[in-house]
Formats: sequence, structure tokens, C-alpha cells
Amino acid sequence: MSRIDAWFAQTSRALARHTSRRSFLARLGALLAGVASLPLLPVARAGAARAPAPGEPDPETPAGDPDDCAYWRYCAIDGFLASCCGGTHRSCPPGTEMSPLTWIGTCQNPVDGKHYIVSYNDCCGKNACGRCFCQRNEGDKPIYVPPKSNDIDWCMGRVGVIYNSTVSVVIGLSTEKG
Amino acid sequence: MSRIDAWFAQTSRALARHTSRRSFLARLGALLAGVASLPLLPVARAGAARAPAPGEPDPETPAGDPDDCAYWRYCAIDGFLASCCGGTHRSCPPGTEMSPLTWIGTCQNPVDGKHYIVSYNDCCGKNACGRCFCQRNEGDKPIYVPPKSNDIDWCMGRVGVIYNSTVSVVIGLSTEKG
Amino acid sequence: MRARRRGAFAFRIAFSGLLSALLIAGLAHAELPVETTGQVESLPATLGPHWAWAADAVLRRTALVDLESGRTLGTLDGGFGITSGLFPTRRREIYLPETHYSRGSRGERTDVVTIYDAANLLPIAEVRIPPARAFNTLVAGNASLSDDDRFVAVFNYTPATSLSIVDVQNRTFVAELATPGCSLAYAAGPRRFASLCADGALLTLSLDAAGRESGRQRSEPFFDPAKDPITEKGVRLGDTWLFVSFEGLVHPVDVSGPAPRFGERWSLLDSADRREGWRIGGQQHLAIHEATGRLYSLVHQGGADTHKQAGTELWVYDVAQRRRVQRIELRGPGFTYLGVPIGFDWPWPFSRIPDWLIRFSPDLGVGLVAVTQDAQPLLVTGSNFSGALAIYDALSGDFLRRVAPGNMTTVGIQTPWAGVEAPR
Amino acid sequence: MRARRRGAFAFRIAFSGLLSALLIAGLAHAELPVETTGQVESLPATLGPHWAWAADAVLRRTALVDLESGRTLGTLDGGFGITSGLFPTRRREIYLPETHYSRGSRGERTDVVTIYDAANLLPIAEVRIPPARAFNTLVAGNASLSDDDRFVAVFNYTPATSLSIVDVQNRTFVAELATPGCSLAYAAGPRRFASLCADGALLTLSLDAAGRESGRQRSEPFFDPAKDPITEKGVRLGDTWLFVSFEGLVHPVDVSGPAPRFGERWSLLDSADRREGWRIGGQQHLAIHEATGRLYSLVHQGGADTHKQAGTELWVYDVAQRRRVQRIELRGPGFTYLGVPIGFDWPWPFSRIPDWLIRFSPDLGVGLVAVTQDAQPLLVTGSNFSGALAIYDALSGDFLRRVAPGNMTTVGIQTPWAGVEAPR
Repeated sequence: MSRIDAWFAQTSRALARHTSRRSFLARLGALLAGVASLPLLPVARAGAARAPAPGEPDPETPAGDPDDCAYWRYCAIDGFLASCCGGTHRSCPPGTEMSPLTWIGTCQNPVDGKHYIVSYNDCCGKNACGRCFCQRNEGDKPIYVPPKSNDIDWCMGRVGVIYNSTVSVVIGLSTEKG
Repeated sequence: MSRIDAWFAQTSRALARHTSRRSFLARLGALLAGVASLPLLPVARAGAARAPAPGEPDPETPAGDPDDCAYWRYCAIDGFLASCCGGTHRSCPPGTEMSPLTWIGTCQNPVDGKHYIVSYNDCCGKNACGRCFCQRNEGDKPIYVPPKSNDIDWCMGRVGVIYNSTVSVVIGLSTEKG
Repeated sequence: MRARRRGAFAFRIAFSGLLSALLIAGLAHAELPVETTGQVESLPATLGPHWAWAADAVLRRTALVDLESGRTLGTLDGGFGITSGLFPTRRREIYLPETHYSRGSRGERTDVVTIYDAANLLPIAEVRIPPARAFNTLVAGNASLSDDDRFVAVFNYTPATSLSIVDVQNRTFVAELATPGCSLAYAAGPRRFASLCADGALLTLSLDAAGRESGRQRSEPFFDPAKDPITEKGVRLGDTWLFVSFEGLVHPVDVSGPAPRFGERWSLLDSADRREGWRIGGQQHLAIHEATGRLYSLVHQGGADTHKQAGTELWVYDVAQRRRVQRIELRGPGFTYLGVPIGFDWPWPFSRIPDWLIRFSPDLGVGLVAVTQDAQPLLVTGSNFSGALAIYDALSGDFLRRVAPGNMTTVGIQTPWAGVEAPR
Repeated sequence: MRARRRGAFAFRIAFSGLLSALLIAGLAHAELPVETTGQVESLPATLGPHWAWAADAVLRRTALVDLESGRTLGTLDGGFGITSGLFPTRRREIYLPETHYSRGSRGERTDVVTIYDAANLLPIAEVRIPPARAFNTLVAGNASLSDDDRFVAVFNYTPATSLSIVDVQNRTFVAELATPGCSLAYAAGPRRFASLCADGALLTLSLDAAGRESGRQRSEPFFDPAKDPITEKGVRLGDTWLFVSFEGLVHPVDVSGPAPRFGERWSLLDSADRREGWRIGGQQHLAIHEATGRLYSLVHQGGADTHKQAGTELWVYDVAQRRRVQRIELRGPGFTYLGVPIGFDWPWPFSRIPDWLIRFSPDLGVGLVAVTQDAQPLLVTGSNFSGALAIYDALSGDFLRRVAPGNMTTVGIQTPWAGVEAPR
């Protein structure tokens, strides 16, 4: 390894340490668009802005934009954002079915500072969407702790195992951190 | 379009006109590796050289290398080279089946200068190989002239329609041009 | 199995318990309203004229994209081959010929025409057809819908040629009609289909009200497949199909009458164009805008046998006047890595890299073009080795934007919903 | 249908006629011998220790590649999920759990264990199992082969947990055994499987000669899943499984006796390493070379919850001495566009771009590692978003080459055929 290489490697290692803390492989289908996290491969963003939802951050800001991985509800999401695939942040794309089984995260709404229970339901029955892959891995546990593992394909049972995308539904206020 | 763009476009157009004469889309599966023709995407070449076959060009030269799209037998081929996929230039990869139906080309062997009839049989029953895509489109006709159309998936009947790769088998001397 | 069911049951109980607990908490304190799970979107009531279906060979699907917002609206998985739908005007449905194997790439083969609800992209019916569908690189021509929206003809190649007739209104398979020596299916009247024959003739098959063959005509050859064959990528203007030959000659075929009438040929290329080496070419090299009678043709500079080479320019013709009215310098659709667009927002000059590359490497060029049929038509162009699409104003020829539906490749573009104005 | 059959018959006649004509001509004048069609390759008699199977999530297959020549030797299509085979030592076979739907992504679900002939990669038998297979990102652990090569255990998650037991010798499904609260399957004796439980315990299931449950033991918890869970990516050294926790602690589990014995923990990271923020991580972050007792562990610098982040270095440990013996600076495996390698032969400094990128963007880093089990072992490393593999000398740590089996992604690497020396 040449001296320049060595120097470059060091610098970049340092950089990496302070930049990305997002973990890597999500569920299988999510692979397709994972490269979104490549610096040179920006996620295709929707052109149209939408009206701010009451009580939620300005959709022009990342924390308020359901097409952005930084959207506040996505704090423990893992997969393709349904809102980039024909659905919204809380409804599945046409022709898919929402899995009744799910894993749950607790995310803080920057507007009211409260922590909400967010249910991450998978949209199932069509092959992987391929757009807006997003994974934020906080509190993820191995597969043998199913309710807390984001490596599991939650499409199962009647809706079948084919994974398409994921929604984030507010199902209540967190009683713990609320 | 800026002046530089215009100049660049002109130059590159001119270049293109004098370089690539290979046509583009082959059969569907062939898509996967078609980018081989990208200047910045060289085809992955096998490391190991093989002994020259009697009467055939030196395998160290493109015209004699069955892993090279310029191999003399491939003058009318269209698809993934079976020799890059676990087969050879005249045998299919393990677990596939060779389609009995085929299209035929007439290629000149640089060694003896004779024209040989080459049968391009598809290897079927496993999904597209994805390596060493090669298409040389001479004499190709539309689909309504089946025996001369390389746009047709020749995997059919008992072997099924799933296309994997293609071989080039010498089945005789051309009586026309021979 | 008992174990599993018991477990699942237990899990659901526990889970719904948790849920209701949370819901109560939610109702008690939440600033944000508690939302319900299980919601699935449908498409807007008006099927947008500025929507396009883009087929992907790797993901084996077609994706519906809004050409204005760039949003992906939904997808249809199609099984083996190019996923290419048929779109009736009288019913809010989509007909999709599909082929599946019981074990993915092996096992028992099943061919079907699936009827999808165009409002929610759910399959609502399925008609089994003989496992004989033809597989090739055509986007259109392997299956066709009769002008009365009643029958679908699916082209079979085994290598014998035939058409499977499906009654999509009654959801039944009607018959398989042999078309010896002739291939493909083009709608040619209320209940008639046309096929192209290896000798340059046209075969027309008429159906009765039940979909049975009521007559067939095989014309004299109207072109010479040996000398200058027409491509299978014909486009339709009213009752006239326009086929273009390798050498750029337009062959009009009027199918309004009882027998097809073959109109006078005219050339897309003048002697100057030919001197400069211009040729037609591409996997989907023709598009037509009915209202204005404009024909869009992908062209490139190349030698013989380049009839499948992608285009560097898009030439626009007034069909009535049979003359070229515009030359559009094509932009590169851009690249996608595993479906993700590369450098859509790069600054100049990097933003022009795709444009230069399509000229350096024709294999990367623009091989597909389609046009929407509304009064403010958009051109949609694609390249086989990218999932990205380049959008132009079809009247001015101005490049507008790039969109990426999430595809890895583009092997077909369809703009079916033209009838209605887009909601603004 | 008649039409088609007649046509096919006619075609074959004509074709074979043409053939024989050519053959005669060939025999008469050809300098090159006339060759026969229909030949299909088999794998060499000796299954190479330097061969690796690389699984692709997009193409839904695993590809067999020769790590020395870079040649692709064959592929296995696996249906939905990561295609991951089981490789007996007593039979020249491969066992592949597969899940298929009758209409691609919908319809009726079928789960099977397919028995492939390892010599020609053809399916020779199939055993139906309950349609309940678990789908997750694990390469190993979802299915396992008993040490006597007799039974395969397939992990089910519906979300109830169970194991489907298949007798691969008699090609029969034996039973589904519930494993409440415990997941996955690790071979743990001639006819015993172990599962990891949510409370940190180990469940061992013993089978009788017929594959029926002959006993089960649930250990006390041997780690705390809440505080510092072990990853599911354990590796086996003889009769001892080595599981590594998020914090880098090795948990040895000896399965040689009637009850598992949990050995003393030791750490892959010393205080200095921790100060520098080094952590274990990756989809397949551990590999072990049995003969030398060397453990290979992918590590990176990152914070909490980065247990799935790809590695920038590969640290080598002597398991017996419980100490690190080497640090290997990782190269980037390189990129593939639609399966085609990008810039493998670029000159320096471009050749180093992949190496720099894996440090800029951890998501591109080396998430998978495997090692061959022969006397001249090779390390195989991969990255999820590329089909390319980087090969190293496992003893010296020297980077040797990059190979590209034609995959678009890499979601699993297997090096099963270790027993025999490669023919030189």
C-alpha cells in the first residue's frame, strides 16, 4: 500500500467514524436500494411537496418529510419507504397487503417533544419496491429476540412472505418515555 | 447545451460512428451483462488460459479465446457465453439443458479460411448466467422470420423457456461459401 | 402444525393486548391522533395521461411512474419475460399475460392472462391459456386487445405459431388459432387481429361474437423480408398501422376495411441523411401522437445490421405531410445502480456525463421511446441498461427531467391512459 | 394444440434434414471435426476446496466460483430469500430449502427441500415441508444438517417457532417440532440441533434413528440478550460453537456431551481497541479455519447498534491462545453494474477507489467473510451491494485478487468442500 493510500485510508477512516452510524443490511428485499446510502447515489426524491400534517414538522424539513429517511417516525424503521412506492408513510402501495404482525419503535415528535409508539408494518404480496431504502437500527436485537429484530421479514401468514415496503403508523403515546 | 457540450457531442458521435457497430438488445436475459460493452465496464475475463484446439486460432488471441466475444465461432451469437458460465463454447453449464431448436450462423475460421456452419444452441432451465454477454448481429431478421431472428428465446418445449446461456457448435462446412 | 397455530394465536392475543393498552394511552394523552393500521392506497380516480409503465427485465415487473412528480405509483409483477400490460378503454382493468414455473425456473409451467383492477392493482381474475407463449424482446405485438376490448390474442411460438384467444369480458379461454408461417398479433378492427408472415404477407384473423374464427385472409406479400424487412415495432394511427423498414421506409397498412389496404411507402431518411449514415433503430424505436399525427423515430449513425442499435437523436415527422418537422438531440436517461439513480443532481459538467456516454457507447443509447396521448404530450425515453427515464415536452422537444421508478433496467415503456385530462 | 404439435413436428423434420445434409458436407470437407449438440458439463470429480458459493439477493440464486481462476462453475436458483445450501460430507449432494409461489409473488406457497446432485447441479429429489420457513438476513442458522448427514432441520417462524425435520437419506418429511421461545437451528451432534432462546438459553433437540424427537433440554440462560446479546452468526470449531456478542465477547458452547457446556468467555477487543471504538459487525462477520484454529472477525470503528455495520479490517485470532495474531487491512471487493465488474483492471490510483469507498461509506464495506478449509486456505470477502468478491491468502493475509461470479449483490458466502485437496 503506497504512502498516499495509507494517508487516504486514515483520513477516510476517521471521516467514516464520525459520519455514518447507520447499520447495513436490512431485510433481504431492502438490498435493492440500499445503495441510497452511497454518497454518490442520492435517493430519488419526490418532486411534489405536501401540506404539513397537523402536529407534525414542516414537510419541507427532513424530520417532516415522509420521503426522507430522517422523518421523525422512521427512528426504528428498516426497509423501503412505502411513501416512495405508491403508498404513504402510513398506508401501503396499491395491490399490496399490510402485515398485521409488526415490530414497534418509540420515536420523539420534534413538534411536541413527546414520544410516540410507532408500528412498522410491512407491505406484502408484491416484490421489493426498490426505492427509498431506509434503515435506522437503534435497539435492534438478534433474530432470536423476534419482537425487537429488524432482520425479520414480517410478511407472513395470510399475506405471504413477499416483502414490498414498510409504513410507520402512530398507534399511541409512549407510556414509558412519554 | 453549452458550446463545450456541443463540441463534445460532435466528437463522440463521430467516434461512435467508427467504433461500435454491435447492436444492442439481445434476448431478455442477455440484458444482465450487456453492460460488458460499456467502455468503463470490461467483461470479467477468465484467468486461466487453455490449450489451443487443433485447427483453431491461438486461444491467447481474441479470435481463438472462447471467453472472448471476438471468438471466431461467435460471428452470429447472441447471449451469455456458456464458457463463462460453467460450460464451454460447445457444452452447457452444469444443471442446464441444451435446446434442440436453434438458429444457425456461418463463420469463417481464420486458421483454414473456410466457412463453417455454427449452431447456436441455448442452455435452458436455470436463470440467466449474467457473465460474458456477447451479441454479433450480422444478418439478424425480425421475429416473424424465426430461423434468422436472434431476438427469440430458443429455450422452449421440453427444456422450458428459462434462458441461461448459449453455445456455438460446429456442425459442418458451409456448402455455400465453403 | 398445531404448535405453530397455537403459537400464532398466543402471539396475536398478546399483541392485541399490547395494542389496546397503547391505544388507551394514546387516546388519553397523544397530541397526534391515533392512526389505524391496515390501510392500502388506491390509484386516484382519474388515471393520469402523464403516467407511464416502465418494464424491468431484472425485477420482472412493470412500474407505474408519474412523469411530472417522478413518484412511483405502484408495480405489477409479471413473471418470466417482459412485463407488458394490455389496457382497455371501456373497463378500469389491466390484462397481463404471465408465465410462471412451479419451482421458479423449473417445474410445471403455467401460462395465464391475469385481469388486474386498474384502480388498486389487485388481481381480480385469471384465465389459463396453453403454456405456449412466445418469448422475445418485443414490448408490443406478443399480445393484443381487440378494438372492442372484448378479446385478447396471445402469440404462441413453440416453434409452431398460433394465437390463444381469451374472452376478457367473460374471463374464459376461447380457442387457439394456428397461424402457420405468421407471427405476432396486432389489433386490426373490432374483432380482428393481424400477423406478419415470414414471406412479407399479412394474415388477418376475424372472430365472431363468441371469439371463434369467423374468417381469415392472407394478403400478397407487401414487403420483401430478404431485401428490406420491416421491424415488428409498428405504431398505429387511427386505423392505419405504420411499419418502418430497416432502411427507413414507412409502410402504411390501413385495416379499416374488410381487407387491409397497403398505402404508398415514404421514407424517413432523405439522401443527405443516408450519406451521413443515419438509420432507424432501437428496441422500441417508434412512437406516435394521434391527435397531432406526429411520428417519433429513434435514429443513430451506423452501418448495416444496426436496426437494434439505440438512438442518439429523435426525429419527429408530420405523418400527413410525410416530412420531418424536428430533430431532437437526445439526452442520456442517466444511470441507476441497483435501481438507485446515479448523479441526477450532479453539477455541470458531470450532469452531462450520461449524454456523452450514449454517444461513446451506442449500447447505452436511447433504445426506447413512448409518448403520452393528451393535449400536452410528454415524451418518455429509456435505455436498456438503466432504470432511469428521460422526459421531454413532446411538442417543443425540450428536455424536462429524469425520473427513476426504482427499476434496474428498462425493456418497455407504455403510456396507456390517454383519454382523460390529468387533474391539475 | 393440434396445430402446434403438427408444426413442431414439421419443423423438426425439416431441421434434422438440414442437419444431416450439413453433417455429410461436414464429414466430406471440414478441416474441423463435426461436433455434436446436446453436451452438458458436469463438475470435476474432485469438488475443489477453493470453490465458493456466493448468494445473490436480486437474482435469487447462488453461484459457484473458482477462487483461483475466477471462473463461474455453475449456479443454483433458490426462489425467495437467501439461497443457502447444505453440504453433506458422505454424499455428493446439496440440500436446498426453497420457497416458491405459484404465481411468482402471489398464489399458492410451496416450501420444499430440494436434493441436488453435486456433480451436475440437477435436482434429483424434492421433499415438501410445511409452508412456514422463516425469512431473515441469516446465511446460516435457518437450516442445518445433522452431523451424521441424515436429517435436515429447517427453522420456521410464523411467528410461532418450530423446526421441520427432513430425512434427506430417505427423502421424507418426518415431523415439525415446536421450539417455543427459541429460534434457528445449529447442528449439535450426530442427531441433535440447538436453538437460541429469547431469554439467552440454549434449547437442544435430539432425534432418534427415525428422526422423531427423542429428547430436549433447555439450558439456563448463558448470556443476557438485554445487556449484551450474541449474534446469530456463530461459527463451529470441532464440537464447540463460538458465538460473539455485540461487545466482542466470545461465548464458547461445547456440544460434544449429553448437555451443552458453556466455556469461559474471552474478548476479541482489548481496552485499547475499545478506546479506538473498534466493534465487531457484519452480515456474516465470523469465519473459522478448523485445522489451524484461527478465527477471523470483521471489525469496524463505530458506536452502539453498529453490530450489522460492515468491516474495514479483518482481525485474526488464535482460538487456543485466545489472542489476536494479525490485523488485515481490508480492500474493497469492487463494484458490479448489473453483474459486470467495474474497473477490476483500472490502473492506480483508480484501482484503489473501492478500497477508499468502503471507508467513506461503511454501508459499502466488507460485510461478509468466509475461509476455505484446506491446507492453503483462502479468505473470501464480499459486500452486500456488489457481486464482486475479494480473495486473500488466509495464512499471510495478503490480498490476491478480485473475482465476479456474475452476481449483482452478495448476501452469503459458503466454502463447503474442504475435505479434499484441489487437483494442482
